[in-house]
Amino acid sequence: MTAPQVTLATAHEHGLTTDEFAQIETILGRTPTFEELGVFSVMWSEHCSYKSSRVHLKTLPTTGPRVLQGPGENAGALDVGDGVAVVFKIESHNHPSFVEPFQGAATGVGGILRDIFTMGARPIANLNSLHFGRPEHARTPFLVRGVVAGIGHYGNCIGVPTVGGEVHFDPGYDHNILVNAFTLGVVASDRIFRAAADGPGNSVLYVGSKTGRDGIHGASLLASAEFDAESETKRPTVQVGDPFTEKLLLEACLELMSPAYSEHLVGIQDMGAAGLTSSSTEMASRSGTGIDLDLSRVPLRERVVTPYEMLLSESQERMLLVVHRGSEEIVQELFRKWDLDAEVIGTVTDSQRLRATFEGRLVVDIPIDPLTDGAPALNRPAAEAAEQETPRLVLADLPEPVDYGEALLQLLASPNLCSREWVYRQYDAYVGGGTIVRPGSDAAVVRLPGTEKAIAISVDSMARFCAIDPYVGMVSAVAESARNLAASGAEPIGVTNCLNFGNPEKPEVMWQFQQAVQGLHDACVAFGTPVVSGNVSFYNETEGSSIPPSPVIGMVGLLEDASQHVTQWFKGDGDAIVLLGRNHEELGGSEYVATAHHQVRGTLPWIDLDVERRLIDVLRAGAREGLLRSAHDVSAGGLAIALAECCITSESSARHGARIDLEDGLRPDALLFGESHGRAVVSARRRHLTRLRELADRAEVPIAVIGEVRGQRLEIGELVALGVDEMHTRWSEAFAGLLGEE
Amino acid sequence: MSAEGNGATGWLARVYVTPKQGVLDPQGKAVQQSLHALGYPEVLDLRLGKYVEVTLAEISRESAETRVREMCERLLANGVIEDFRFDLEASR
Amino acid sequence: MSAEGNGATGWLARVYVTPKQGVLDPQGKAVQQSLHALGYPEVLDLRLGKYVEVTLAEISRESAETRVREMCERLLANGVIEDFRFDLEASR
Amino acid sequence: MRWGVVTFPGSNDDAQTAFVLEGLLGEKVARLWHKDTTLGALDAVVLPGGFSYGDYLRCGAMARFSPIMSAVEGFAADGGLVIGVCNGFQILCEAGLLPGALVRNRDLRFLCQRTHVRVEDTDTAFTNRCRRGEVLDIPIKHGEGCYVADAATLDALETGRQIVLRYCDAEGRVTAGSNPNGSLGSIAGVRNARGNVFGMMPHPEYAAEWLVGGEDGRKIFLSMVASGGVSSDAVVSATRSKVVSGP
Ligand SMILES: Nc1ncnc2c1ncn2[C@@H]1O[C@H](COP(=O)(O)OP(=O)(O)O)[C@@H](O)[C@H]1O
Ligand SMILES: [Mg+2]
Repeated sequence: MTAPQVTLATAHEHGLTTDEFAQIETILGRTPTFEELGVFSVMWSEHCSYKSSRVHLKTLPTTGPRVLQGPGENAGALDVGDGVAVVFKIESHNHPSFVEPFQGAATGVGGILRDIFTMGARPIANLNSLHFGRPEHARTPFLVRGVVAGIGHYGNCIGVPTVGGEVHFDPGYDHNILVNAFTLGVVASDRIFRAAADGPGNSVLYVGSKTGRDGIHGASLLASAEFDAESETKRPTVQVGDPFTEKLLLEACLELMSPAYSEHLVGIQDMGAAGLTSSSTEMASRSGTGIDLDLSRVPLRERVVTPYEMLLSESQERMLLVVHRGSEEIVQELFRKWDLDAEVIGTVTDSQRLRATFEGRLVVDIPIDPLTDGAPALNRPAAEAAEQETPRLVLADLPEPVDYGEALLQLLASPNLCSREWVYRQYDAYVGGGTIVRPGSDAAVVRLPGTEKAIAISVDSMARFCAIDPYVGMVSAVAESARNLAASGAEPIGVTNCLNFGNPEKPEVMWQFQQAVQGLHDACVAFGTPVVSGNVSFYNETEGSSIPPSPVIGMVGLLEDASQHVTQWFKGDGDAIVLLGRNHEELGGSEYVATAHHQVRGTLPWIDLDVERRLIDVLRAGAREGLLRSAHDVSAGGLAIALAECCITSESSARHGARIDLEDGLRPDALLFGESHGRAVVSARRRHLTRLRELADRAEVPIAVIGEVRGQRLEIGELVALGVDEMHTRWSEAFAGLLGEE
Repeated sequence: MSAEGNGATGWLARVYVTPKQGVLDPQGKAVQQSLHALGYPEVLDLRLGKYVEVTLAEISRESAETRVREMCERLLANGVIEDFRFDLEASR
Repeated sequence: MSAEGNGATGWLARVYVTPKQGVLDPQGKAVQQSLHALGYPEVLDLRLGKYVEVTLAEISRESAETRVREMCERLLANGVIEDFRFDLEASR
Repeated sequence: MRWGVVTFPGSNDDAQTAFVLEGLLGEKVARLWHKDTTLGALDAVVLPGGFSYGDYLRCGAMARFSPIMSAVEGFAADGGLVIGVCNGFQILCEAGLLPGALVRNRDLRFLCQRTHVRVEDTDTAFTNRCRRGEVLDIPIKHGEGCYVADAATLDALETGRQIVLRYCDAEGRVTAGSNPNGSLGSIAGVRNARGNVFGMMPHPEYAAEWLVGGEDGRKIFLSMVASGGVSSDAVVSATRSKVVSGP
């Protein structure tokens, strides 16, 4: 079994350019072996090297008093006081989920979970952001069912609650769906583990599942190449997730990192994309050391796995550990307790090289630096596409709806606004016992074990806005997340992000990317929320057509007192309904224009980050002082949808109606359905109105009592009068209808 | 088993769905380990699949073949990670 | 397939586990409904079970029979809701 | 009372169960590992929810062979109180400690939601702190919670008053619409004939605190405490007044 001869053609097949191949020959001073070529190709892939994005990501704000770990590790970490830190990250699994939705999504969840517990943190919350094609597209229902079931399967089985997320439908994802998974974990702030391979002479341990041939050139190459009919045939063996094994791995690793065992552990890293290769290289790189691997000792699932395959396999549920010399037995014993393989497969060296032998033969001998920090970094050309100029939306040309009640019902039942309960009912939101606010409100709220505090989390994207203007869209998404957190009573403290874009070799895609990064930068600076982790997914493109720019952000907020959390639905008759913020005549890019008039265009609503900041301050102060019976930000679908949601989203059957009177002299459809920023609907007891007004006045946030919680109907002036039950039925049954279920 | 003739007859299709070679079969692996623990070391390998019995109305054998194959491809098996085979038995 | 003889040989046991007649089989029913919805009205009945392929080390046929039956009774099938049957094929 | 909470590989609700018993109700809890072969001196054992052995093959099928299960079976045979929740219920059925079996939900999907269950009988060691007909608000989260048994078994369960909890609506009506998973007879919880082994699909441990999920689930554990670890009715009423206090 000899490995193939390496030529320039082989390099091309590996996705390396002629230039890159020449560089490799220079670095090595010889032609690479087949195994070495494999190592270079994955380490220099877009997925591992971030070659197109690195220069841009460097500009993001990543520091702050709470930051314990910024980008660069498996996940970011923020100090939340009381000796506790939260560790979180979001990651894409787009291509694998399109090929095999159930397993693709499941292994996506498995991967992000490993990123979190690798750092010593126990995962306590999963969220996800999903973008599918049109519901009418033949493949969409299949993809939705598979992805949702896969996410549920993995999270439920491993015992981490899935507490929130978002689902979007748009024709732009017909051939390239987006599946982004977010996990947050908790850890004592002085016990965060890092992926280091310190101390030459220490042992390298392989733990977890055995290695098979799955996913070779999977995540790394798939995520770095456009998707076309041909890749169907080149399709790598699909990875099957085994959440049961990962549960054992999770418990075993956390036990190893507990005070009883942690003295034995030097560093730990999960084997994700490019498996053994990237984990060993990255660990050595961080410590300025080298690693010698004996591939003959890698636990195998199949009889014939070549050294090349061992290096590149993306078999799931595996971790690489570095333990002190002499500790091997103790650590192996611990993993045996959990019925897991644990093999010593190498040693840390001071060579600053990655060396791998197989059956006594040296198959890889590469200096570490060119594989990691020294990997190619590109500043790709960027240019706005000519057709980016969207035609103006002339309000006067849009006919007003004949029946506003019917228009509201239609919006409530539209794909992007209807209830997501069909989705989240398949997710265990309770497991672990910490979920205070389950899916269905603006943000999920989970308590921080051992403290009075809670964490609020929201993941958001504004793909419709980003398609019109990626900068404004990104800023809007960050603002939406921040509002969601504040409406739940939390102070936004940090951000993770997943930047889903098309082919970066196209200047217009690079332009979108730059715009979004700039937007992320500006918004995070304004909110004082550092970016501590993230992920870039390029090449979301099928047969030359690219997805709309789709940056997704995950924002984390802190509640000092968990009992001060707020939910979005009305609580009781007689409460006053208050609008914070100002209505504008802005219909551009709205869900209403898209649904009722089938157009994605117009000038996007103006966004002023200072206004947003002040709104957030009022919401938080109101929550802290216990003034808010409910709070809901105004976003997709506008004010009328926000009000309807306040009436119908309660999990219990105790729902409430409202009587609303709006005095603004705006065109009614703009007033009801426009998506102007900087607004929230709150309800409060009458006796608290004066105090609420003081808070708003002090922050210079417009405040108006617009109605009262009352009865079982939503009445908005003379425009709308709908039964709460009717709205609830239309809204809650629509999702199954989209999938062709009754 | 029964006389089939050429005319239409009812059918019992037996469909066997198995994980594709090389694809991880976590279920099979776990069951195998369990059997070892229960004292069956002679189990060298175990793969867990699905078995579906489909009773079909009276149609021709040809049509039954095509239809069942289609059902497997569309619903009963997941072509990306599973293989299937089936046999047909005339009934009544 | 291969000549078995009387001596010890490896075995492939194929185990079929099916829902007991008269016990609710929601899964089978749901799959049948899906097939109807997909345009296969000819499906009159559908029962969803499990198919297990067990590779056994070299033992006598008798012993293989007893052992596999035992595995089924103890683990592979749940007698409250499931029936099983199996066949053995000599391997190698 | 001294409780044992078992951890199987893949158990997910063990820690939460222990937290409720110890942290909220002030009970003594011993954490048991599935490879343990003895229980020690206990008054009650909990088999918690989760996905033991990944729920591969059948839920609970492999866990029932864990070494600790022989000890649990012995404990039950001696009259000890055993409660299985969700996966624990499935394990008890697989082990033959409870009749019937739990199969895939009617619509084949995992279901996580608040549910209502009606207390059918209060003369049990598990519901003596409830009112007859009382509606409890306790969440379910399972993919395989559809209770099935053959007709004879179901008859025996009815006549033996072994059906302890049924799914119902908020007003206590048992209807087709209030049955989330297709369980026969809307059965959400059953006990054995002797009355010392009980299984339920809803999770009382996730309805034990106002902040997360309400408090209705406490009544199940408090009933067991009130029974003093004994299943006989006489003892139940004698200890009913016992109030639980924290450490
Ligand atoms: N994929 C999903 N997984 C879990 N929960 C979801 C998912 N999609 C939406 N949700 C939940 O449904 C609710 C409504 O979602 P969304 O309309 O996106 O909220 P918002 O507009 O306030 O960000 C939220 O509580 C959200 O967490
Ligand atoms: Mg919101």
